[in-house]
Amino acid sequence: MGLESYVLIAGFLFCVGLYGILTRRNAIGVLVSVELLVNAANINLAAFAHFGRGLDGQVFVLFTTALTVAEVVVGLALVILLFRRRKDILLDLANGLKG
Amino acid sequence: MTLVTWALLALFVPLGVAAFIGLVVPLRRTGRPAALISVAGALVSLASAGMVLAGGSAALKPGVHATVGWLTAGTATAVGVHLDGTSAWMLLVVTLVATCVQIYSLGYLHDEPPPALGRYFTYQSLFLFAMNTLVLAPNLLQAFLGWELVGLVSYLLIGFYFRKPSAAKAAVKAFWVTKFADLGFLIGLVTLYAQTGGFEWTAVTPAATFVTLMLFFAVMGKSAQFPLHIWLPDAMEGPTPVSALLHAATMVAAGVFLIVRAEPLFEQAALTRDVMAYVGAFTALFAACVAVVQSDIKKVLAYSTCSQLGYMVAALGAGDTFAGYFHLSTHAFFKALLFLGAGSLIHAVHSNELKDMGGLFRKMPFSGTVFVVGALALAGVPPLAGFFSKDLILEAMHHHGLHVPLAALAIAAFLTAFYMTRTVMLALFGTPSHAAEHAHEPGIDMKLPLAVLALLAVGAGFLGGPLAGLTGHDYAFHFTPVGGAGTAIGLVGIGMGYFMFGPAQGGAAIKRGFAPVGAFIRYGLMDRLATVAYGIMLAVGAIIAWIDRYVIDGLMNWSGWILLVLGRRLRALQTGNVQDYVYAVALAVVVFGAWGILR
Amino acid sequence: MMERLFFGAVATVLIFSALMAVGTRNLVRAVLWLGLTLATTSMFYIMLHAPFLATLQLILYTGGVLSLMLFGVMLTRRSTEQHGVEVHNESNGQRRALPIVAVAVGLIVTAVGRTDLSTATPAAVSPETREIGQRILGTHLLAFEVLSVLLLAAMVGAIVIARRKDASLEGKDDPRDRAAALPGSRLSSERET
Amino acid sequence: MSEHILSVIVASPFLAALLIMLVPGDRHGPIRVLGFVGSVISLLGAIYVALHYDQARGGMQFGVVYPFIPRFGIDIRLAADGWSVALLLLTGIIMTAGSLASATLTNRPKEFYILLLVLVAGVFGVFVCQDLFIFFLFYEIAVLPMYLLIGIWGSKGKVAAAGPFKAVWRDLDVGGKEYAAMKLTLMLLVGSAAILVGMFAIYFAAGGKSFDMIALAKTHFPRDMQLWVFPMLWLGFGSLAGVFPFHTWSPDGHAAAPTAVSMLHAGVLMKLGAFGVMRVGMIILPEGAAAWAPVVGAVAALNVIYGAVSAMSQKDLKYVIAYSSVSHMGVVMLGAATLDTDGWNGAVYQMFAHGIMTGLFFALVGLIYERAHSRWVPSMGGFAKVMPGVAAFFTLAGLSSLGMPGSAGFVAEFLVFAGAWKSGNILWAIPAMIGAWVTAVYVLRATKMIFWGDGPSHEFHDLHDAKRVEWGALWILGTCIVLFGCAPRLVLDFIGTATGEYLPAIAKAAASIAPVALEIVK
Repeated sequence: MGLESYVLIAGFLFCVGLYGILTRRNAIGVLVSVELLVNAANINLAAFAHFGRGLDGQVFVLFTTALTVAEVVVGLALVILLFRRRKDILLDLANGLKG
Repeated sequence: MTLVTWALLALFVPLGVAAFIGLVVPLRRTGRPAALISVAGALVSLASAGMVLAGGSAALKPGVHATVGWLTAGTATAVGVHLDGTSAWMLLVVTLVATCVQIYSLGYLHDEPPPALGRYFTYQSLFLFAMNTLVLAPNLLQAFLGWELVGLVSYLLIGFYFRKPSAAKAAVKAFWVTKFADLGFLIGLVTLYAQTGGFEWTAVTPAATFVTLMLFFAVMGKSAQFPLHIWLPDAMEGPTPVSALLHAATMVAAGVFLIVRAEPLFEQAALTRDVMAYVGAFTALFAACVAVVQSDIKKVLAYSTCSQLGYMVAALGAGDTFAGYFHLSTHAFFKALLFLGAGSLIHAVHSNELKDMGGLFRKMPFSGTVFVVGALALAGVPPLAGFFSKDLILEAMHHHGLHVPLAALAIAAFLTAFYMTRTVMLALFGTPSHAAEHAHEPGIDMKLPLAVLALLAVGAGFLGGPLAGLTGHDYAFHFTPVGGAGTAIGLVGIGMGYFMFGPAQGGAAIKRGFAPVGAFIRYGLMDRLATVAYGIMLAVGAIIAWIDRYVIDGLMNWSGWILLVLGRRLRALQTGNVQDYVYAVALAVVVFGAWGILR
Repeated sequence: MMERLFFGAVATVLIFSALMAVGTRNLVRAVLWLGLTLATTSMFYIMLHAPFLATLQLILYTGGVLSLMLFGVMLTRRSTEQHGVEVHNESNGQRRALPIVAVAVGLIVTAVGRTDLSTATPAAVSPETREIGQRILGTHLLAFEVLSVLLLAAMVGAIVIARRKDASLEGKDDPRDRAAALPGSRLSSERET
Repeated sequence: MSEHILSVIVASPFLAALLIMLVPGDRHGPIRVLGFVGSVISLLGAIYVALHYDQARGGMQFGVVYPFIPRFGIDIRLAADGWSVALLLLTGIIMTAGSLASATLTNRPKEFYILLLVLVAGVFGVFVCQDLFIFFLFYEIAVLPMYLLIGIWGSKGKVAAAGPFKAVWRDLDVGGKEYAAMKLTLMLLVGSAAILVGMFAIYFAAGGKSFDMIALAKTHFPRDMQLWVFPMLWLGFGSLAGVFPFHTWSPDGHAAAPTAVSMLHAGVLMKLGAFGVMRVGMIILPEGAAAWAPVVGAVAALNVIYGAVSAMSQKDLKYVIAYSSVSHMGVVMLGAATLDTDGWNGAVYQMFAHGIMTGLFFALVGLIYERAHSRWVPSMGGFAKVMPGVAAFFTLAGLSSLGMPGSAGFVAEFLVFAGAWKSGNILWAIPAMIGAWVTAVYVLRATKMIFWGDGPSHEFHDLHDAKRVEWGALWILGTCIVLFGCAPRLVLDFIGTATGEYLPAIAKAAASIAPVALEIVK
């Protein structure tokens, strides 16, 4: 299988994630979509590492994984905070910064 | 001690006194002690003035000059003292009258609360300083300083009873009118400065006509020449001694003194002299007419002052400086006397109105006598002081061929005698009014100055010769037809006055005939015009302020407001919804990505 | 040929599960679909000769992140109980999202099509995991350390964020704190102004 | 000591502000004392400078250079010439009086004093700074705290919504303190933008090597460049000097500002504008100045009479004084536009005289407002009975503002008029003189309406005269008015020294250039 297949699949995965971010009302749903985005990127990194005969791509995947974990942790903390304050976690209702 | 030292003493002792009693508030609030200090200061000033005059008539001839750079180093903008016969004599006149008035005020203002009394004498001392500054001025610049300062003190003293709305009004009116006229002084000064680089009395410049016209405009304000005389009658709201000192004897005469001083300049300007002659003569006539119909004794005297100042200005316009200056001196004495005498009457009946007086001569023989002396001097009855100087003026007018002004002055002389007789008759003789029942003579502090001034009113005419010698003119009294005619006219006026307002109460037809004229004069056209002008000014101010507020500022606000509205619109973009922001990011990524890929 | 078939199957599962993860109305199911996506991704890693990554993906993502998210869903369950799961996991704004996503897909396809990637040939031997470790602690040591600091910060931050409201809810001594801690008080008041 | 005295003057308010930051906000006493001490040190420094400035030598003295950003030729160059001496004295006097006058402030004095002192440090900096960039920096430091000072400690005036932009009026809350603060800051910042453009134009036209103003003044700039840069500087700095039609921040701003801020703003800050026009605009760009002088003079004359006439029909006391400032700053600008020795001396002297006079005015207005709780002139009357001291000082300030001899105002106005006349600008001098007369009308009218007449109505029941430290402020300023009116050479000699050095170059430029309209036609 060529590099372009992986890149394409990763691209599709990314677009699905993008769609999710844009459309989900629930904050956890958005976090789920973010995971998809990160995964798409990871696939790309791994693919380029494989086809580019390097190891750095794999190392980056590790790093992004760690980053994602951090993101999920903080994100969930925020979601819980939001929930405590407002009793719901619908993003389109949490518009306190409306101008 | 040198002459300059004496002059400086005369100048700065009153200033020191004013500062001392003005700034040491507890002292000022005690009233009488402050007043006595002020009188002492005036006496020192008077003595110094006497020493200047006595000590050096020979030294005075060439003039003594002592200056110090004021705005810059050097003499161009210097201040100091300039002593010659003219200023030395004027210094004496001013300090003498001022001393008399201050002593008189001790009695006259006896009932004032102590703080007010302290304030009054602070102003009095300040006035003496200001007037001496003007008199001793070595150049026009210092003259202007003194000129403005006396205007200031005049404002403060007219507004002495500041709780009275009419006094407050009169004070600001006096200040505004004279200050407006002073624009002329200022313009004259800066023109002179631009032309000659200095402010010398003796400057020679091609712009002399313009400069002198401007100076004369200022004189019209300060010396109450038509049509800028309107402040003077109102200024009678001040205490009577103030009227005597400032608004009769000295301050209003400052204008005349200025012209005398600036004689070299005025000599270069024939046009200005003509204007002066006509304006002066007209004022003399006009004010005399108005004086005839006044019912307030101080107003009579105020218009009389206007009229007499007109005489002086006319004389100076004729080019006879000495005549004007002589009349200035004699007038200072007898008009101060008249005012102080009137003050004594007012003090007795607590009213300015002639109708509240009447028959006071019997109750107050001393005051009555001195008042009559003053009136006779003013009417030009020989050999009292007014006779000589007025005679000289009429003769000067005739000599210089100014026949129209001469005629006006002659009529004015008749009217002067007439209205003074009327005043004397109404106030001192005739049927006593209710208020006059309890009138009594004032104390010695008021009598003494009256006596001094009365003597001078009688005798000052004979000082003409020495005075001429002092100031470098020639003068000896000799009988002339014009002068004689003037005196005769005056006597007729007295007779007429006695006929109409004396025991006979004759001339009812004349009174009836002139009633409309009197009504018109009392209407006070110039005053009303000034009020209208003031109203117009306020209206213009309101319009401009409105434009500034709502149009000019409005444009600013409007442009700011447009941005505000724009901002309100743009604000809607910040929905506060996270996904909208993500959407914007995604959109940007797509757009830039498309641009990058499809390019 | 087998490889192609296998790849196709995995890719289909991957995309389908991802679509379900963003499409399903039930939040718990969405998270589980995400788990499938993540697991499928690890298949990709194996195909890309990255077995270490595949293992890590399974353990860390499918094990850790997934359970964390499920916890999140459970902790915020009350809202789903009150309003119903379906309603709350609804999507909105599809109409404006779809064009963007479509354009993005088109762009990616165009980009991949225009770029010549066929020359890249895969490496013959798969790298050893030891090399990865050496690389991390060698060339990328700084990034690694920074990352650990970041993780620490995230941990502390998460605790602080999640705990702060606890304290103010519990701290009933100060009435102002309680007022501030009341649901929506601050946000609603800000909205009014 | 001598070479660091200017640094001391500029730094002492800064340091005082820093020290105040360390004091707890509820301890008002130490805060006030620190604020006062900081100002007094500056004043003493200014007096030291005045005593030790060598007039015979003239020029820039007490010079000191601290490198700042050498790459762009930006150094902190402090040096004082004769103008600086006069204006340092002024700032020291006003600030000392201002800190006394705000002794009764109880609302957040800590922050108030910090901002005030920072502002004053900026003012001092502008007056002694000889580096264009730092000059601008200090200028901004002086201008910006005003926003907070007015917005927080200000008060509201009555402004009716009317006129063609009525709806706008209601929307903006015209007359409110936030509005005033915002308007002032925005207008001055627009001016600053113009200054910035002009500044960089000068910098790059001179080769982009140095911001040293003394060197820049010796550089000859192309005529075309001078012709467009000068108006930028004129209007930029002019917006702070209240040049028509950019004066409208001034009435609202001064009316809304608290006492000490009004004093400083009208007394010192507006001078920065005029000072900037002369120091940066005219001295560095002599040909531009000469070409634009007729326009500057005409607008200045308009300012004088327009401000005076507007002041005449104001009912709010602070607005009266604020418009009088607009009018008097017109005299400064007129003096500057004469390009004549007397005119320039008069302009700088007017900055000095007006600063003291208006400082006194605003101090008094603050006193009256605090006691009467009203600034509405028509409702007042007879106050002299209960507050004779205030009445006396108000009269004194009024006399100075209308140019009474014996007060500092006379010297300044007289010199400006003389200069204008001498330089042939008679057409501008006459409106300005009439404006001075109108000043007499409105000042005495206000005095009459407030202090004279029948005693205060029962609405004003707790009026009383100035107390304790307030007397300090009044006496300092009142004494200065009389002192510098009677002995003008105390300050005028310094000013003259500097003017004498700068003017020949300007005169040479003026001889070589026609008024701007003709130049553009060419």
